[in-house]
Amino acid sequence: MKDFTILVGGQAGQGSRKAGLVVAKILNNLGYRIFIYDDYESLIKGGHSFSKIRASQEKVLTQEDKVDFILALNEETLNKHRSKLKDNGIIIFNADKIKSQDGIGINIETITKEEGGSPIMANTAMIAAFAKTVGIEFNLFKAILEKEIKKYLDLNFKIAERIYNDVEQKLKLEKLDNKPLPLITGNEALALGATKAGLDIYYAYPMTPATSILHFLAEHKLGVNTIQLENEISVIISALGSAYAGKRTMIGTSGGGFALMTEGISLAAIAELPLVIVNSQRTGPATGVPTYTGQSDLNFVLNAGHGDIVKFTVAPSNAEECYEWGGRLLNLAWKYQTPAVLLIDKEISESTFNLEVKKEIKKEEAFLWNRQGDYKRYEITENGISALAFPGDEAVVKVTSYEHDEFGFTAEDKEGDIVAMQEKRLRKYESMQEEVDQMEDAIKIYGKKDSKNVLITWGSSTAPSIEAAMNFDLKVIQVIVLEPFPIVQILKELEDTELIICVEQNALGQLASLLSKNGIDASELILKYSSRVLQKEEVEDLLKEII
Amino acid sequence: MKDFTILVGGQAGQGSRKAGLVVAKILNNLGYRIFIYDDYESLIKGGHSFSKIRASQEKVLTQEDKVDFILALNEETLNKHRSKLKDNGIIIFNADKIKSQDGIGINIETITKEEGGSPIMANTAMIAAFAKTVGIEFNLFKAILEKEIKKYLDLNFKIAERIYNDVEQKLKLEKLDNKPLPLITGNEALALGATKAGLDIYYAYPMTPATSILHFLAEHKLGVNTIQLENEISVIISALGSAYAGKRTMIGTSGGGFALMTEGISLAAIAELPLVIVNSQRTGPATGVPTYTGQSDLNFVLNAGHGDIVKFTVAPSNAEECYEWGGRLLNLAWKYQTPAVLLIDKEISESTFNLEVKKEIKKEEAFLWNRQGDYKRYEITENGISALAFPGDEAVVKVTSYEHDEFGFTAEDKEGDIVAMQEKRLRKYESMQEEVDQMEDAIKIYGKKDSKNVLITWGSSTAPSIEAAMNFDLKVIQVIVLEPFPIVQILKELEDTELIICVEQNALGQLASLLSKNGIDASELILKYSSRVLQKEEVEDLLKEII
Amino acid sequence: MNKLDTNYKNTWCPGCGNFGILVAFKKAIENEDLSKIVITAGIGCHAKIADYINVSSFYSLHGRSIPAAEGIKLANPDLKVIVFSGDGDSLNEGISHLIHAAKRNADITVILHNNRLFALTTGQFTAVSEEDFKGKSTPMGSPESPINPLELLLAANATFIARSYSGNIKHLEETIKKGIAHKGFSIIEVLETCVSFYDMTDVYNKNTYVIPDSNLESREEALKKIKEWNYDALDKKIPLGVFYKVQKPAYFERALISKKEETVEQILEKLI
Amino acid sequence: MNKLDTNYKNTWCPGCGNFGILVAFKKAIENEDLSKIVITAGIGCHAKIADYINVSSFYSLHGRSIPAAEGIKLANPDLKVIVFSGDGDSLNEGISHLIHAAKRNADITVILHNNRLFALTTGQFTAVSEEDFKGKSTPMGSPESPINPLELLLAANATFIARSYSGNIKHLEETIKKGIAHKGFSIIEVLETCVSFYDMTDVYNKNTYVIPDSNLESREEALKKIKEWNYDALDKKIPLGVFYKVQKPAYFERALISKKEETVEQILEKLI
Ligand SMILES: Cc1ncc(C[n+]2csc(CCOP(=O)(O)OP(=O)(O)O)c2C)c(N)n1
Ligand SMILES: Cc1ncc(C[n+]2csc(CCOP(=O)(O)OP(=O)(O)O)c2C)c(N)n1
Ligand code: SF4
Ligand code: SF4
Ligand SMILES: [Mg+2]
Ligand SMILES: [Mg+2]
Repeated sequence: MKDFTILVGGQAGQGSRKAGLVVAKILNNLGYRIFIYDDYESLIKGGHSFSKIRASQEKVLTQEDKVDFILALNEETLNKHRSKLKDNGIIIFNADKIKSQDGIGINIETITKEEGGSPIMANTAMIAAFAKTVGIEFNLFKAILEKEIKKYLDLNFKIAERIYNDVEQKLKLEKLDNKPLPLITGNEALALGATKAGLDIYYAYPMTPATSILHFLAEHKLGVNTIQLENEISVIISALGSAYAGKRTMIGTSGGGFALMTEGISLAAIAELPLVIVNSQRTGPATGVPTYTGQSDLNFVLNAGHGDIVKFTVAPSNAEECYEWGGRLLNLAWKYQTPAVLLIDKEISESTFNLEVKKEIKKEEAFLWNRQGDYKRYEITENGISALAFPGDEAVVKVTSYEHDEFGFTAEDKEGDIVAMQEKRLRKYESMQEEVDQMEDAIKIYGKKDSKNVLITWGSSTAPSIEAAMNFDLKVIQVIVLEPFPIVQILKELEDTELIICVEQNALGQLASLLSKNGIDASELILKYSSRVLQKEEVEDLLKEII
Repeated sequence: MKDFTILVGGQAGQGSRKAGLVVAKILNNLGYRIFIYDDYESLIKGGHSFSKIRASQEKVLTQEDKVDFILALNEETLNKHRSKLKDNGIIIFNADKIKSQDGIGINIETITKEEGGSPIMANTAMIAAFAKTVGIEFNLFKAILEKEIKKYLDLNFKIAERIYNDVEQKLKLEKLDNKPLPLITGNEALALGATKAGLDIYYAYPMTPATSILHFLAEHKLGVNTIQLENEISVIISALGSAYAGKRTMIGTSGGGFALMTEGISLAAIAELPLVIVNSQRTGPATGVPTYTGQSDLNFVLNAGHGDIVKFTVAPSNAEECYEWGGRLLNLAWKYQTPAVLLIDKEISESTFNLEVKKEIKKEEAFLWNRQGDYKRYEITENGISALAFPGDEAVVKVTSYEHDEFGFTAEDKEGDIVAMQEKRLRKYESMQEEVDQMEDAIKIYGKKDSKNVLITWGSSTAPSIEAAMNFDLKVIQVIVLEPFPIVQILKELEDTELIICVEQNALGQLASLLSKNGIDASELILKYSSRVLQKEEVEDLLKEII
Repeated sequence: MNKLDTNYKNTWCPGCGNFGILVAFKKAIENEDLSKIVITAGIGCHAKIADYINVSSFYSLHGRSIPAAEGIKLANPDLKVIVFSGDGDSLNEGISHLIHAAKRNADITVILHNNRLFALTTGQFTAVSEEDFKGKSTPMGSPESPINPLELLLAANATFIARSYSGNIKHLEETIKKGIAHKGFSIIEVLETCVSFYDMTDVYNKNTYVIPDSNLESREEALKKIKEWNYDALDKKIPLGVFYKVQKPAYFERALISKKEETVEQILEKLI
Repeated sequence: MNKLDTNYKNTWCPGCGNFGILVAFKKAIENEDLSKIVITAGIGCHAKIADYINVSSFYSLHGRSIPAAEGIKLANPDLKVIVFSGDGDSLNEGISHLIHAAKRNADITVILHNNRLFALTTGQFTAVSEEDFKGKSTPMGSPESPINPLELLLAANATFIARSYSGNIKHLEETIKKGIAHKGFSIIEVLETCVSFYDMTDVYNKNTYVIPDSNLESREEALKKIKEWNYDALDKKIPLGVFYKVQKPAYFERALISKKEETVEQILEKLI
């Protein structure tokens, strides 16, 4: 099998996510490339959760609508997803909970109980049944279990072994030559990327789907301190306090928390304090559909904060890009002493991808004071960047939310100082624009590169767009850096274009409006705003109508 | 004299603002049209404050750079403003504090003291000196004093009379036929307009330059309750609570407070709760230059709140428009059950204008439930508007920050409900766009209406632009409604245009970027961002370079 | 189906303490004029209650259950406004509103579902989590010690302070009735068991005991009752009951004072 | 010019209590290693002090003086971080931060300029304005009664609580020194006279008196001292002094625990 999908489903609390991850790891170790989509509701137990593990001989970055295997821990899984099973698909189901005519029924709960296991170990039984069915060697399976299961390993082995003996092998998944790669979510990847770029402190107030950044960094001993505070306002202001004192900080939230941080963004802009803010979008407005996805914060993020502000906004679309940009953005924030937003969404934050580190990320030093003469925090310079010094050292370092003179004193009755400082920042914004103009990878191109029909997209709409575009000979432009806008690169790519189609997951066409602001008119919009992530099949269907 | 300006200046706390207002009232009662600009720093006593009273035979809405009279309560006033005096200008100064070769020196403090008055009454002496100099009848002067001064009236008269006898008359201001009109600030005017449209409660947390809305409504007995709360977040959420319970609410703040309200705006959008939010801009970002002006919150306001949101944003430019739109916007917010922003700035909020009520404002009833059947708060309708009912009456009324079904229950696992509700709101946004498309006065046209050269502007940049445009035979388009964008009206006005110049008071050209988003490219930008308000002379100078 | 029930599917974990609160509340208001009852809720497991009760409701943002309620009360003082809030909701995100609502004696009843963590976001510490709590954001133990929210509210001049327990439905029902009957700000802290992340069922069952209403106007007495258990030891007795109750003018009475004695036209006339 | 002075023009009203605070603070830190002193400020008249002292400073947003200080301390625990805040700043807009900073025993010193109103916005009531205060937003008298901020902070587990007065510079200087010396969260409420909007000079001169440090670890004693004057009557004695002081681990010691024992590469390896 070249490219297939396994759906594992159960009630929240039954552990279907973990089961899916183990299945994925097995396939990963066989050399398949993996993408896992996790679906859950805003509740802790009950409800319906499922994971879709896509395994392919080639790199995959999005899910497929149809599935090849269904592993059903409960009845709802079968009811909800049976229609998505391909013709030759295989169902393995929990025969203790489900009656079904077709498929392989296994009394995973009874067996687990008989072997003396706890209810959660029924998942081991289910995975074992799948592994045997597709012809995975027991030793490989055991090795993975050993890595993934912390408690009662022997008992788990016993259950697995019994299933291996009971269940019939139906096919044999071949082992591929690919080197297995780490399996990681977007949130985890960006945390690691930022760590490579010197992250010192991560501040947060929990908010889905950003919360797992906090959990992940707290759980590991990377030398990054994690601080949970009373609300999002203290999160951003404390992070700015730390940045002022010389420590690299990052914060993470979703739309509602981001809204509470906007005054702080304005502060960061005028005080010229570096900070990376992760906004992982979910379906809005307001609380919206909190465990599902969307890309409807774009306009808000691009225009966040009162006053004339330009910052960086970057939208990676998968774990690899998250890793890379988690690091690069932290370096950029410090280079330009500016707030910088990493704009992702639930689909990227919580889906699991293979990560191949392609760009070495390392901490790049900011422009530091040379210790000569009186220190001017906001020295007027040509490129708008003033040297950094930190309190605790020699210099008196004054930062402020007021408009100020070069030393950081309030400028109020001196119109000249006010204009000079505004213009210093304007020059910095120009320097930032130049930085983006030089970035070849501020956008990425896929598909048929000389096609006159172009699909422009971003973030989690990228992978389904690319896969869909293949059948239509389209060129795809993924905009990664959204602010400052990489207008040079995009215009170059659009030179001979006849048709521009914009694909994104919001109701108002927010990327399209960013494009128009920059003089580029998308003639067609493919928008999805149902809270469920865009599928390549949906893009395909709509493309058929357009082209 | 057709059009002249008096500058009154002193230390903060010396009462120059009040003195200016009395001067203005005198001239107002002579039939002159008035505009007063008040300048003060972010401090309570000391520093330098001044008012510029412009009086003209025709309506005036902005200040003039040069002045005809300087009334100097302290030395700094002379030092700072003498260079602005016209060739035949007259200085009257406080001879107790100032030594000056030219001008009329009067020992206003000594005289006041001799007559037994308190220091603040020196202002009466100063005004009397001015009144006599320009030939105002004593009786008119007395009548105004009687209205404006609450305490020790006789003593004030005594001081005034002595000055009248001492000072020499230099000219004779003629009385005009114009009917005197109320003198009112933008903040006061919008408060009154909203009151006419049924405002029930005004919530606020003090913030310059919006604070005087709160003060004004608290001081008067209009039946509008004023509530000051612990912070801006409770302000917006409580206001939404009241709106939910059927009361018309308005809130007011400046950029930083507005930032804190953005999560609430998102709530208002999804819960479909009506609310008028006044954002009176000052120089940003962050605390910026808090008692001076700017128009740099435009992008932020237009894109405020996470999720797909369309609201109303309206930018009046003077007291008349504030009065009108304070009322109209409250009615619109209730008609469409939406948040609506009245976007002004310090210059409009705190300057004093003549107000002639041209449009009768009255409360327009919202679309109310007909009491038939089960009440559905979010009934799916064609125009996207669902009938309102309020708690306390018959219906069970459920509003929510979650995406929801028609009854207001959380929609999470029903993708269909989610899409249906998003689309209901999209239809409402279309209805709002149609409403704006129908509004002839969403934009206003001035100047040479058939000119091919067009100046596009908004808010407090409007009046200086109009005056400047006259000398260049330009057409001026003032955009009043900014969201939904009045694209129909503007395109019509631009049909034969060759040159578009955008005039605004921010550093990034934010209206210009709104125009480009709508396919309109301004070829030239006139931007001011020094915190001090744009002067028509500055526009003129820049126009000279362009045209 | 009870007139107070809705068709909405309940998604709390089986055994969750929120069920007790739901039952007790429905009992407590059963004989009220339901058209005059309005509830608000923040965001969290606790807040889902808004979907489960068939009365008018304002399901607000996280941390903003209280200001919504205050606005409702000011708009229509005839309504009885009850807030369902969580410890994360009103002791972390929204603590400013809790304290100021108490301070101004807003006439609302706050039912604080205190499960001592953020549950809906899968278990992180809040202002009342126990010493060294090991949640997902603090696997090595929380670096903060809990505060006593009732002590804080006493200091904030709350006029009615009570504690109950989700496992003692009868007591909870009675306490809610008293809270609603109180004119002014009432806080009812409900110790709530979270079976998924912090299951204190046994501890609370064992340690809680009901104290009779007595000497309710004494701040000193109240403080003693409040401090008897300080969110600390697992073997200390935990008193339930009304701890404090005094009568003061409600905020709406003091704040809604604008009379209509002037018209816009009159004001304009004066400004000439 | 004193090494602590700046060239910046002072714009406080002549006679303002802030001058006393400025003088006392400069005296208090005179012998400290000034390179290790960092101050933060909110927005208000009080906050202008940031421009008047020649040490490193973070002039924050209104209400956000405290979280800025907390972040600075976490970044560099060697620094002594002093917060200048106002009653509007930290009892209205930023009260959540004040309470949580106290709760977690953040090692910062908060000097609360308590002039009992929003001064810079020309005089509106705050959480500590006197009963019936007639400010510009409440010409008929404020509809709220004041809270006692020190009582609140005691309930929030502050480990050092003191009050001083801008008119008693010597006492203020000593108290600031003690506050800075305290490891953990210290709050020094400074009764500050606002000559323009709420001039209590005579009242405070007459009523304040200094109490000696005694029994500082007793919560009960502290509460008594704190409640002796309750922001009410104009003829009651107002104690100044340190009211409470206990030693507990500072937040930075508990929170900064991440050791570098893993590399990114090792983690990635494990994720295969
Ligand atoms: C502004 C904002 N920040 C964070 C969140 C994420 N969030 C949702 S529920 C919750 C915690 C709720 O805790 P609590 O109020 O104690 O309720 P519980 O789930 O424990 O009942 C958080 C942090 C949010 N919805 N909005
Ligand atoms: C978010 C925000 N809201 C409101 C304001 C307006 N504001 C500036 S100073 C101030 C009051 C300050 O009061 P306080 O902290 O007591 O300081 P004081 O002036 O009395 O020293 C307010 C409300 C602001 N700057 N930012
Ligand atoms: S997680 Fe805890 S609070 Fe939430 S529903 Fe489950 S048991 Fe109840
Ligand atoms: S207004 Fe009050 S606090 Fe502000 S400077 Fe003047 S006296 Fe001081
Ligand atoms: Mg909780
Ligand atoms: Mg104050």
